[in-house]
Amino acid sequence: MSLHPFPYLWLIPALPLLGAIINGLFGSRIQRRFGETGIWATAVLLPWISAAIAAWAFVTLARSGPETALYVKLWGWLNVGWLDADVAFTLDRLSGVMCLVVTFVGSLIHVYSIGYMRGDPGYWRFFAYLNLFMFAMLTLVLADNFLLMFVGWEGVGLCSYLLISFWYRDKEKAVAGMKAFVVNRVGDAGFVLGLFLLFWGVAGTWQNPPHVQHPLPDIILGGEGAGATTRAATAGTVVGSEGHSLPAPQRVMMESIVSGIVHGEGAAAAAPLPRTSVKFREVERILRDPARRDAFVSQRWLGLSLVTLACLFLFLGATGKSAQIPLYVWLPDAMAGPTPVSALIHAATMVTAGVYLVARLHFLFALSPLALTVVATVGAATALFAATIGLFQHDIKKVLAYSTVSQLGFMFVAVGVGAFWVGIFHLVTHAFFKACLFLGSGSVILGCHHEQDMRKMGGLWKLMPVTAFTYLLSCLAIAGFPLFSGFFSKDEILWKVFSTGNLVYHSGGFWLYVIAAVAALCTSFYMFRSFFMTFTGKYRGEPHGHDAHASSPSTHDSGLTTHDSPAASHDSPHDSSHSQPAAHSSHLPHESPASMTVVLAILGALAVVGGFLGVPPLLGFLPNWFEHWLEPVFGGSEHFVHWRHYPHAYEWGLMGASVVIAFLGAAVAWWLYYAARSPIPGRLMASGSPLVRRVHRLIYNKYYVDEVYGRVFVDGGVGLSRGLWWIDARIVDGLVNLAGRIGALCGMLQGWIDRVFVDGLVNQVGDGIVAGGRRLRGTQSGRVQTYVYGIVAGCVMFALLTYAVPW
Amino acid sequence: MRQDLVRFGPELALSATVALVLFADLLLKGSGRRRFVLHGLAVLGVIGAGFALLLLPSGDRSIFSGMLAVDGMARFFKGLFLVVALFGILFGALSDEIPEDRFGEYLLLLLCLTLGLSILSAAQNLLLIYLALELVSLPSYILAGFRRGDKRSSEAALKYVIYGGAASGVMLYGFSLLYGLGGTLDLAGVGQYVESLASQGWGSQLAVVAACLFSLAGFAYKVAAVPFHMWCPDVYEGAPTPFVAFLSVGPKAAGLAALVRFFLVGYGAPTFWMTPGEFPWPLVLGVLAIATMTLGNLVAIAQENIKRMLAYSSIAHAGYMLMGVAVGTSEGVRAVMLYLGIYLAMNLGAFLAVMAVRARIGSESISDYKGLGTRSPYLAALLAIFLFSLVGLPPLGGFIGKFYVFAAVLHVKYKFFYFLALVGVLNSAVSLYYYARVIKTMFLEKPDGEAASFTLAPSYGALLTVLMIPTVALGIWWKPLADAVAKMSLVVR
Amino acid sequence: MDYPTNSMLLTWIIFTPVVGIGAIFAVLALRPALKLSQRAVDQASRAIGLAATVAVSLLGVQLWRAFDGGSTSLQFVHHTIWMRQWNIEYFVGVDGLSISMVLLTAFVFLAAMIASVPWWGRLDDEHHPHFSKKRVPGYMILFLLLETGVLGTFCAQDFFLFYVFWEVMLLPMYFLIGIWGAPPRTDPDGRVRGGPYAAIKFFLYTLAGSVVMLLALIAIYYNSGPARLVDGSLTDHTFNLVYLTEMGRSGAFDRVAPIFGMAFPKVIFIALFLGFSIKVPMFPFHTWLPDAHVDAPTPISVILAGILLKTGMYGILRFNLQMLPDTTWWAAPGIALFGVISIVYGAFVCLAQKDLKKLIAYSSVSHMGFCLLGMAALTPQGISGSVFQMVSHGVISPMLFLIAGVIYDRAHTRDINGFGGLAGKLPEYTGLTGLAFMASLGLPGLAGFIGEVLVFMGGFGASDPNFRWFVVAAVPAVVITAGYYLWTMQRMFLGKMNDKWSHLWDMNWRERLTLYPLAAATILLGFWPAPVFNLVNTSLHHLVGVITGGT
Amino acid sequence: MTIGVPHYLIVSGILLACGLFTVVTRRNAVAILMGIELILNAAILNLVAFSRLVTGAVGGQVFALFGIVLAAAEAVVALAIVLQLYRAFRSVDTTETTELKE
Repeated sequence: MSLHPFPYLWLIPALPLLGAIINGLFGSRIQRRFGETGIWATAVLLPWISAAIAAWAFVTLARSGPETALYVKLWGWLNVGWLDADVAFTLDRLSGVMCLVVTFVGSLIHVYSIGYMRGDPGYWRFFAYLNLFMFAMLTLVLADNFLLMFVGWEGVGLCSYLLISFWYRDKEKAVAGMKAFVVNRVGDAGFVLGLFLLFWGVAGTWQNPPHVQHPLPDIILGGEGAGATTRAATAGTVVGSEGHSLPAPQRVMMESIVSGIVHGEGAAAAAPLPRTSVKFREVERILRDPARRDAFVSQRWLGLSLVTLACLFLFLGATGKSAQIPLYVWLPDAMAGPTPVSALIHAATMVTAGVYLVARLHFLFALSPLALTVVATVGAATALFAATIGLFQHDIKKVLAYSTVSQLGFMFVAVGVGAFWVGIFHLVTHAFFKACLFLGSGSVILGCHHEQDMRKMGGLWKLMPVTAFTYLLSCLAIAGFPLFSGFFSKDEILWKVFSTGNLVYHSGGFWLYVIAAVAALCTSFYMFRSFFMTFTGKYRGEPHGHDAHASSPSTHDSGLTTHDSPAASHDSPHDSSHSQPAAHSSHLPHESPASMTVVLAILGALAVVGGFLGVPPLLGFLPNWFEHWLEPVFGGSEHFVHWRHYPHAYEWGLMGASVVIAFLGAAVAWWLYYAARSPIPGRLMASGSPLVRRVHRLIYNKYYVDEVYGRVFVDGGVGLSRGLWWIDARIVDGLVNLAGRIGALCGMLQGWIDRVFVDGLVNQVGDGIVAGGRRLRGTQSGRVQTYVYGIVAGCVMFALLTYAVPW
Repeated sequence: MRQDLVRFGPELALSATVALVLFADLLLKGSGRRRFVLHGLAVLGVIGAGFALLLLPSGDRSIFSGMLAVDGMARFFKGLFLVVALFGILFGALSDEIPEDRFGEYLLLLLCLTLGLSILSAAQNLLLIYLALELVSLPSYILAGFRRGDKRSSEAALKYVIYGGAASGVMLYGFSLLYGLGGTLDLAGVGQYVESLASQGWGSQLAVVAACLFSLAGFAYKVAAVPFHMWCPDVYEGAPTPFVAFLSVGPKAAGLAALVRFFLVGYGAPTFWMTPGEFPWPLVLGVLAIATMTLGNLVAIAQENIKRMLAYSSIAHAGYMLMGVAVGTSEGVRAVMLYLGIYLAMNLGAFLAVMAVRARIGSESISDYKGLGTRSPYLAALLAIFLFSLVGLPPLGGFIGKFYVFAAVLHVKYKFFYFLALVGVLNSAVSLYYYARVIKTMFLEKPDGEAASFTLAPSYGALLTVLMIPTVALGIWWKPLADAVAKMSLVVR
Repeated sequence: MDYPTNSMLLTWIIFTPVVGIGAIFAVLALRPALKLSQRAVDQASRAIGLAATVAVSLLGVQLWRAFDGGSTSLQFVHHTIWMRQWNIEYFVGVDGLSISMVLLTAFVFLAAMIASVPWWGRLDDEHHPHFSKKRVPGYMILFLLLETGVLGTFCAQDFFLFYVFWEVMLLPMYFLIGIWGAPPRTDPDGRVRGGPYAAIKFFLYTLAGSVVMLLALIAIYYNSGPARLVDGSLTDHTFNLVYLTEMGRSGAFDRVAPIFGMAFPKVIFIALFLGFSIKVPMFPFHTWLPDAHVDAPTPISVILAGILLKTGMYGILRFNLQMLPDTTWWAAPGIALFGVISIVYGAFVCLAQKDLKKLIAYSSVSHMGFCLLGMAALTPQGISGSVFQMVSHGVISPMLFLIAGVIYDRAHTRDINGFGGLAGKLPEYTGLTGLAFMASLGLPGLAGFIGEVLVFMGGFGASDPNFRWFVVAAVPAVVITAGYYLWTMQRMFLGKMNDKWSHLWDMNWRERLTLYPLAAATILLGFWPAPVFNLVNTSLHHLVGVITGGT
Repeated sequence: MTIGVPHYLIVSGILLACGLFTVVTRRNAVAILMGIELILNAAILNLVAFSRLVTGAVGGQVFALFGIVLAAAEAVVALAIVLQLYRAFRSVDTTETTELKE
């Protein structure tokens, strides 16, 4: 892997950041001055520019040979001891793909938002957040080391928090955002732990850690970590975080790297291995070296191989970000955010970060079959689990949310069995059709005056044709109808699962395949269910009018100064009773503005053709560009993952099976929900059969997982905190005060004794003279001393008599 | 003999002053200039004594056939007493607790007291020690009960005289035994006798030990150490403040000086160690110190009357200083002397501030100090400085004193002394609590009812400032005092 | 000892506030003569205070510019004899560790000073007079005295001098909390709390620690070997930290007879650590902190959290680590354990708080725990993380307390549950609060993150495998931290607007002046920590070398 | 038998004990003063006895004389104070004195 300097790389994340800063600091003023145009002019333009730069970089990368990566280092960040994190970006073939998807889909959704958010007083805020998200996501993708990736990793979490609780006036939405962030934080904790394990594990010092961070004696060190390490060798050290503050050896090393960069291949490849690193490519290089790899793998902690542990912790991070079991709970709630957000963050880009992470670390996961098995299993389980929940949801966005969780599960299955490129492939296609679906739903919701319940929709086919058509295309794609993008990716996943030889348990591939297939069936069913319920039959929603808004509490104090949605109680911006009177003239749903439909069209088209990037060789009417493109990236891990080899018949058979699955699901949905003609669903609901009801309630309530989590973790944590607080206030602090009080008490006691004894004496004197007689008054307290003194005197006298007899 | 008289100069000067004041008091009865003249005479007398002290021929020697020592330590303490006496006179002049017509009487007693102190600090002979002690005690009794008709004052005096009498009686008994055992009244002689016993294990010394314990009573009483402290709070509360201020420094210092001479010179320093066969005097004195400072600090917390509080605080400080004696090294003695030098400034300052407050708001209960910080910022600030210095916070003088004492204690690298030092520092931390209580009342609490702000009388202001300067300055630049102490301290054998 | 001696710069920095004090006294003295009105005197002393603080900052900038981050030796040394009898010297100088703290001090004190003048913006109503309008001259005098104490503590290279400055910090703090803090109040459970209580608690607690330190100081002195005063004269004992460090490292104290059966270095280590860890504050000794923070006026909380806690950590690094490396290895696991307890315990207790300031106070306990953990790890990452955490916490916690002050000045309450929906009314304030919270919960890209991740990483790599467990135990606290900050955010700013607060107004310039610089520093250090590392690295490198070389 | 030091010591010891006991037990000031006198006398007895039988020098006897004088002086002062206190107390009614007792 040779580094190719590309000085403009940093602009890709930087431009959206610029937009975020502009709108974040001056947005409210701009909006007051120039209106919404002033906002989106910058906010939409900048992502497009970075998309363009991304394309340019992509082309450059494609030109410069398979084994290269574009690289730019901005400045040293954390170079301490062996730690060598810079603010530097790398664009290799994998991150190139991600980068394109993110910038392109992201920019499209920006465009979509122009129309969608119209009339919202928080317009500037929305776009500022959106741009900030772009920045974070691109940092995540382009980062050349773990720590910088972590910046993006938590950055996207922050943005999703900000955007989910965008209409903060509504407590539910605020809480949903909080939930998303905290659950993500759990994953992030896993991420950092995994990172530490990896870092020190790679260093090979796990079993007997060093006092001083010596370099390995037998390895000549190199890379930027090396300067650190050579200095560490001198005195175990903290190394400057900036080029010019670094000592000579390190500077030399940097120059060598630079030269390596400049004349490509040779020099850099010759660069000796660092002791350890947080740079992806450095770690990969180290693990390519057999000796170092064995040194790493042979280390164990808690009875597990270190590599497995590291993978599992990192995967925990991935589950948090990508909403897998056990940390998926935040994603459905995240639908509280505006629909473009759901499309961009919670469907297309952010939630795929976990998949990207696993793919990015293929060289690591490939070393641990156990970890891979866990990934695949969790993925499959999630896929089925979420799909079943999706079956009975009535909220159109909830359906899409669970379908997203399920699809992410598919991706994890793919990377879990070692078919990394397939996972990424599905990631890409999914980005297209799921974004399209979400945006379509958003268009529907906007059309139906913030109605999300599919039972109150229907018959929108005629009213909003573009939306309906693109939605249909995407449904076909996600259901995996032949020649639609989803078909290629999902079918490839199923085939890879079936033929994997990589799982630790016997014939696991088959069972995972079954699970995945069932999940696919469910997918096809509920997607078409949602389509039929929404677009076929006749419109079931009651006419909407101002009453709907009069009922919304926050419309009362919606001056432009208060930066929240006038219609906060609905998931949608105020449907612009100010800006679009047309919307209210007719109470029937209406097609959305062009800025939205165009985007829908584009994404719909991509959802159709996207699959041709990766046509399986079996069909072979097109070369499998996608696999070839990523081959250089994942090639390194090829010989760690094993495949069972089956004759083509199997592959044909499976392909046929998945086609059947797709049609079957769609057919059942058609039968049950087309135009709401069939009475069966209603009857089923009505049927008193306890089994049906119980199952339905269980699934409809998402298996009560939220409730359980709430009880165990939230209530548990709060309870614990209360207990500790009590201890702190009463015991820890109490002891301090107690000590003080005891001291004061002793003082008082002593003073009292003094006074009573002394005053007793004088009072008695007074008595003795004035009112003679009453002798014994108040002498009790005196008695004690009396005896003491008497005893002392006696002892002394006795001693005297005994010893003083030398005469 | 002439030489001896020359070296007895300061005392002679004081005696002369006493006589002059007595006569002047009688002659000028009814005259308007009486107060002024007496005042002048007394001040001049003390200053004269000071000059006599400075003019003493250098070199240590003992006079009157070895009865009185004229060594560095004696010089230092005499100087100390003269300063205290000077302030005592000035305080008396300021205070309204000393009636106009009895001012002479006050001066007379004060000067006698000073004379006694200076002899006590130099006496090397049991008889002389006893005489000096009584010469200190008798005027003290009278001064304690100086305010006729005032019940508290009379009570105080009675307690004082009773405890004093008992204590000095017991001490006399101890002396008599020492005399019998050693066959001489000379401290050095006694010391030699004890050393001669040293070889035979301390069982054989028990008589001596008992005798010394008896004698200790007298000194402990003067120092106001536990268990002979009980007179202290009542006397401080009852007696007129100027005298109390004097009492809180002078007799304490003299008592310590006598103690040092008695044990370190008389009893004999080399035999002072806790080697087997020796009686553990450091332990005894150390325990005495611990008990004294702990009791003083703890009880002070509970006090409502500021003079009573200062009384217990002075007990606690006696405890700190006793630590210095307990280690029984010349370093310890130096530490005690330096401590006394600083203690003089800060303690007198505190009492003067109390007087000033009393003069204005006519109360000595801490609760009446509320809002003093706003009513008279300067006075409150000065009092705060004195109190913080008593706590021992740098950069104030008190810290240096404590530092020297603890340093002396720790320098003797012995287990018990580590413990002693620990108790000492913890005590000084505790002491913060009650000193800070006064400060809190002054600054942090609103005066209840109307609280007119008042201006400090210039005389008070000036005198307070005079005392504040060394309190602060010695914390930052204590070299002069340290050098003086180093030069004058006696070298423990 | 090789360093260019006798530069007056540090002396100027340390004593410039004292000059200010003199000026204020002069104003007070001249007041009757010039017939100055109370208001004139107040304004004058405010101006003087501000001028002095600004002057210190400017000198600090000069110091920064002239400082050579590449050398391990002391710089800007001013070195003369103070008390020959005790070999006490006036010896000030800075290495990387000191200078980072000195600059932080100058910065934070400037912010605090701005926050304590009632200029540039409305800050109260007639019913609730602002503390900054009360006894102004006294406030300014004590404030400046405090600054001198802190700066001296960070610069002193003579143990005795250090101790004096260390104690000088206490006294003004007592009054600043007691007089200008919250008035006494009685809690529901009948306990009397408030400024005076908090002040004396702080005072006693810290003094109890530092008197034990005094004993250690004396003991160290008497067991120190021969050394030279600055004039070259030979002495048998010394307070000079440079010598003492060398002696400690060369094991000179190991030869001393044990005390109470415990090796001498361990005894003094514990004694010193006790004094410092109370200031940090470490878990069992932290209870003075919430009271002091809650009842102190805003700027004093700022200083308390931003600077005074750092003096404790500074002491531990400067004395325990630097002077007694071997003993540090012995004590490290214990320290780390207490650090972890502080982290987790503090975080959990935060979750239960209803008072904004108390929450922030406990979060300080939690975050200073990171410093202890990282320091105890004794790895390059750990120690530089610990120091960076000091700096970042020194920037973030002042922000938090200023934020608490902003809302308190307006609403006169800090009850988190009492607010709600403020975001609509105070957008700018909300944004800054969000930033501060995010920084404090260690969001990557902000200052708080770097310290934490370095500490964790260092802890994981520590030579003692138990540290892994410490880290594993501490990491979940990160989640809790996110939990309580976001929950607070939601309770105060999100949700329905509470009409009770419709009269509130957004930030004024005075608050902007204090908050924006801190915010900028937070972001800058998050992405570009180089400035700090360039200062501290070389000397920390030296320190780590000593420690790791120590065994 | 000849009267030796031990006998004197025993007598003086007894005197001392009686004196101490009186001082701490008796509540009447005058009685206490008597106790003090007993203590002093014990000491004086010792001094005389020792100077006669042990040292043979006059120092002890001189001391004794001084002791006697000072004892007298002390008694005078003490009694004066008692009288003063008496006045002070007589000027107040008994209820107040009873209050003082708690």
